Amino acid sequence: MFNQHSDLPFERDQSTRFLPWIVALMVFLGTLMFAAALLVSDAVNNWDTTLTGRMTIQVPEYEKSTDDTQKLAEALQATKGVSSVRIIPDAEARALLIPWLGEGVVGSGLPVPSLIDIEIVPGSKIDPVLLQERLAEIVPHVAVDDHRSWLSALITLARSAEILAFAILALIASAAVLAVIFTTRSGLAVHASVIELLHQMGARDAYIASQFQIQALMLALRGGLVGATAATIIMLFFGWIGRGIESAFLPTLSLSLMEWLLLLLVPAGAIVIAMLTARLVVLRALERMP
Amino acid sequence: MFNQHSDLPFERDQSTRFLPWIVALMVFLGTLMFAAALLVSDAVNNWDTTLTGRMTIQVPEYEKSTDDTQKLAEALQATKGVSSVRIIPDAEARALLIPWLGEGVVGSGLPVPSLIDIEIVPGSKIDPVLLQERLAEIVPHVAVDDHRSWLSALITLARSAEILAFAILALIASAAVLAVIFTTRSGLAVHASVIELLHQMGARDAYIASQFQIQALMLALRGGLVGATAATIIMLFFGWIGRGIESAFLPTLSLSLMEWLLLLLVPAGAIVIAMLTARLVVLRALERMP
Amino acid sequence: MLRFENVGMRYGVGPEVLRDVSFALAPGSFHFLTGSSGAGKTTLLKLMYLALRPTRGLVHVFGQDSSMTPRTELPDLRQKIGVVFQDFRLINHLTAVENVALPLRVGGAKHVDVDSHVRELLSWVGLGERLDARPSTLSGGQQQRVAIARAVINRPRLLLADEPTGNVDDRIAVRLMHLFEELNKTGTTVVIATHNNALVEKFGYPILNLADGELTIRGKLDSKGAS
Amino acid sequence: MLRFENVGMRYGVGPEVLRDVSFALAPGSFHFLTGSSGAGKTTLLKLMYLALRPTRGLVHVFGQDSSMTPRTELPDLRQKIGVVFQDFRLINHLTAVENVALPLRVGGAKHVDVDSHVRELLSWVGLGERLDARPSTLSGGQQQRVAIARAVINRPRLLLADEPTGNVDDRIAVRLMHLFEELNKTGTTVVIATHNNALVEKFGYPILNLADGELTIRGKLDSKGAS
Ligand SMILES: Nc1ncnc2c1ncn2[C@@H]1O[C@H](COP(=O)(O)OP(=O)(O)OP(=O)(O)O)[C@@H](O)[C@H]1O
Ligand SMILES: Nc1ncnc2c1ncn2[C@@H]1O[C@H](COP(=O)(O)OP(=O)(O)OP(=O)(O)O)[C@@H](O)[C@H]1O
Ligand SMILES: [Mg+2]
Ligand SMILES: [Mg+2]
Repeated sequence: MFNQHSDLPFERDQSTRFLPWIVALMVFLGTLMFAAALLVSDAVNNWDTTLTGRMTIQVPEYEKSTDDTQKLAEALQATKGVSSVRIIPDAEARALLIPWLGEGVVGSGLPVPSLIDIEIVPGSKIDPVLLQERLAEIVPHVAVDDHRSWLSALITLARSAEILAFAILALIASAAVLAVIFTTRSGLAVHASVIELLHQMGARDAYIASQFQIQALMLALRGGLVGATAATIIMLFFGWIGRGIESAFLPTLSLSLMEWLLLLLVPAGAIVIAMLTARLVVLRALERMP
Repeated sequence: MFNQHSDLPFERDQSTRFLPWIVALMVFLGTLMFAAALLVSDAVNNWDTTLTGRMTIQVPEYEKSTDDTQKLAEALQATKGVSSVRIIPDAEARALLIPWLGEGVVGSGLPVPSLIDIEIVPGSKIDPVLLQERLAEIVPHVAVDDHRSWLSALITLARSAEILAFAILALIASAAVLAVIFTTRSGLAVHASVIELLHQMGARDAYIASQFQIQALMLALRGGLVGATAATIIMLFFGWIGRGIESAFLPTLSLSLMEWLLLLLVPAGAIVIAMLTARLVVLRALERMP
Repeated sequence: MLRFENVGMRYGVGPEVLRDVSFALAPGSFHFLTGSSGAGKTTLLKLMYLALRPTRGLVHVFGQDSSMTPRTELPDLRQKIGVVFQDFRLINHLTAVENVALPLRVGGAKHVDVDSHVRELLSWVGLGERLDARPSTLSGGQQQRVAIARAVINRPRLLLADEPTGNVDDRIAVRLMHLFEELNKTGTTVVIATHNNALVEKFGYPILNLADGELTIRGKLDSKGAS
Repeated sequence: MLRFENVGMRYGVGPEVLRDVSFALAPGSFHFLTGSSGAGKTTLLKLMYLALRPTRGLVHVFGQDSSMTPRTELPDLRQKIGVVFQDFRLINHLTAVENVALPLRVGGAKHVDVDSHVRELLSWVGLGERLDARPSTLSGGQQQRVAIARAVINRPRLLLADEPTGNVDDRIAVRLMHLFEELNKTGTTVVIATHNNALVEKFGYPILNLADGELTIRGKLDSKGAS
């Protein structure tokens, strides 16, 4: 059968050397950005839901008594909007401090305050100041911490980083589109006379366009594979390095299977974009010929 | 005077539409990556030097006494390799805990351990275990914390992020170089006949090359400006958002003047690379002609 | 076969290159197209091979009004037209053989059938030694002969040749004319634009002459040559 | 002016296109270069205008051995050679006027001097109406005339024209020949490769003939024409 590729000798066109590399780079950067955005998004969502739905009531060590703690817990249980109340055992409270004070200090009997965690019914709001005033009737120096004060700035920052990552992702995508458009166009410029000739010989538009399209597909496929592989290696490497720290306060550094699949959208998208752009650019050029 | 540009009508070449955009994108991404790398590097260096050159000696609250603390400080002062000793006032120790326990708890009189910070002469090593054994003779439950245990993983992660940022930077740089090489070459392919003609007419290599070079310079300049401006806007925006969190445990999110100047290397480098590549590619093509 | 009715043609806002051109060519006829440089010969041929649409008037090719024919049917018409372009338009990346085979491939022919046929034709026009050369390594006249071979390889029903002998000597020119005549004998309508008066006189086919945008048809000049 | 000594030329590993070509052209002489298609006319001209180096033998241009001349001095030699390429080689993005002005600009001329001179020459070759047209919108013969105007605009000391009348009719061909003669009278050495026997006979200048890679010089044929 007639080999479609032989009419248009792309392989001698400079642009074909470049397209795989630009696609590879775009896919590489795009995948990493997307992964970063997903990780940050995961973390922020996590903080957001665990922290906005939660408050901690603290009784300073010098006022601490099992009775008072019990009373506080009952009062909280009766509060509208509170879904669950949990008194945190001292051991657990201590464990929270280990990273900050060192095991030596904490382990050797550092007194810790009484802590009560409450979970709030999703959607309902509890004003921490009002709550604290009410609880102070039971224990004068009780403190209500909604964790928001110092985390909200962090969340804002992370949300911005997430937006930035997605914006850069969009930029990279448009650069990839641009690169493909350009490469195809410059291929067209070099081959304009060939295209015109084939058109004159009675070749149908689809026949000519498909040659460019298949070519773009092959080039983008090569580039996409390289880029995606490189990105995967980097991500696995990073996951491996970050493993040791996962348990601390940093967001977990691993992606779900669903997210790995989502990441595949980046190379797939690049390849589809390359193919469609090539087709459209050629068809549009052909449509201008009578 | 004769206008050099009019011989080679670049403005009708597809590749000239693309080069500014690819340079802009590369400069944008490159600058952000470089900035991120600098920030992470700053933070890691900060942790690294402040933490590796520092240890904290802690005396649990129930063993705390001004005398003992004083004795410990003296013993530390006498230890080889310790450059300075500072007893941390209780107020300061409390302040350290605020982000973790909430202002309410800490402010209302949470007892804190005695803390003594020591700085270590750069280059010398002190084994925290041996030190602790020695100090335990003065205060039985003293604890020596070299801060390393839980931070080292974080530092490794940050260092890797730094390396990744620089690697991506290098990738972007090579992509920019590739883009310029490609664009110039495809310009050459389109204009090969023109170049050959000018050569035949007796135009000197430098004359022909300078036309491409100036063209590449102008295009890259345009792209570099756009990219650098976009990156600056994003960075300022981010700095502004991150302002609220700067004081917490996250690295400072601001660059020094020196670092801002360093960032200028990205667009400047892109422009110089564009110019030189254009010149070299054209000259090499010309050298093949007799 | 070919019919022009009051055809006018101008490029953009320029002057009319062709004015009120009307004529009809019978199937199987053979015509020369003459006129001084810039008279509009190439323009007239472009209208015939459907690369241009007339600004006014009607162009009928194979009995179909070219401006009324839907775009999807034009490829079929074009496949039946062989064109020798004034500037050859060979594909530089393909060999001579591949260039000549192109119309067959566009028409959907299989590889095996094509090759020997193409080589034979190229040998016939004197390029047997340079079958696999790229056009850029061929001499001017050799390129022109490749272009001619490509135009006739699929035995088109209409052959339009624009100055097909401008770069070859008289001996080869006559040989190429014989090729066209051969094709003409099998029913192909042939129109050859040329400045070569010697050739026009020698072969003595009827002449379409362009001057000041108007077309006049003259019968055979005193024919000295074959046909 | 121009001297070849035992020049041999082959492309790559192909056969020798030129074999043992030796001749010398006096300054101010006028020669035709003939030979059938593929005989090596363009190759010989390329050696003359320094676009090729001979595979063996010596090529002297303006008294300098071309293969011994340092690369930095070649541009100066080239600026003194006007070439009409067989395929025109006009720059498509420039207008006719800009194309013709190119050699002057490469030579460092100022803008104002250039323009009126260029327009005058183009009008003389019959392109007064299409001065600012791009080559792609010119007819074949018009392009050829732009190429000729470009080759002569800076009054080169050596003019090499490859088939300069292949796309124009006889009337214009004669006019162009007069242009070359005009230049020749001011001392320019002229070599014109052509297939147009009528022209060669009409003008009757001595002939360099290529056949089978060998060059023979014949004196004037029976000159019927001017000079
Ligand atoms: N694309 C175009 N745009 C504008 N004008 C054009 C275009 N093509 C041709 N012309 C003009 O139309 C006129 C006729 O051109 P055409 O090419 O048909 O002449 P021709 O008879 O083929 O001449 P030649 O023998 O020199 O090839 C010329 O004056 C030419 O400059
Ligand atoms: N770049 C090249 N590589 C290989 N062979 C070549 C090259 N250029 C020319 N030839 C071959 O050298 C021979 C002479 O070519 P040349 O162009 O000099 O012929 P010519 O006399 O100008 O012919 P024409 O009248 O057809 O233009 C031809 O057989 C041609 O195929
Ligand atoms: Mg024409
Ligand atoms: Mg030739």
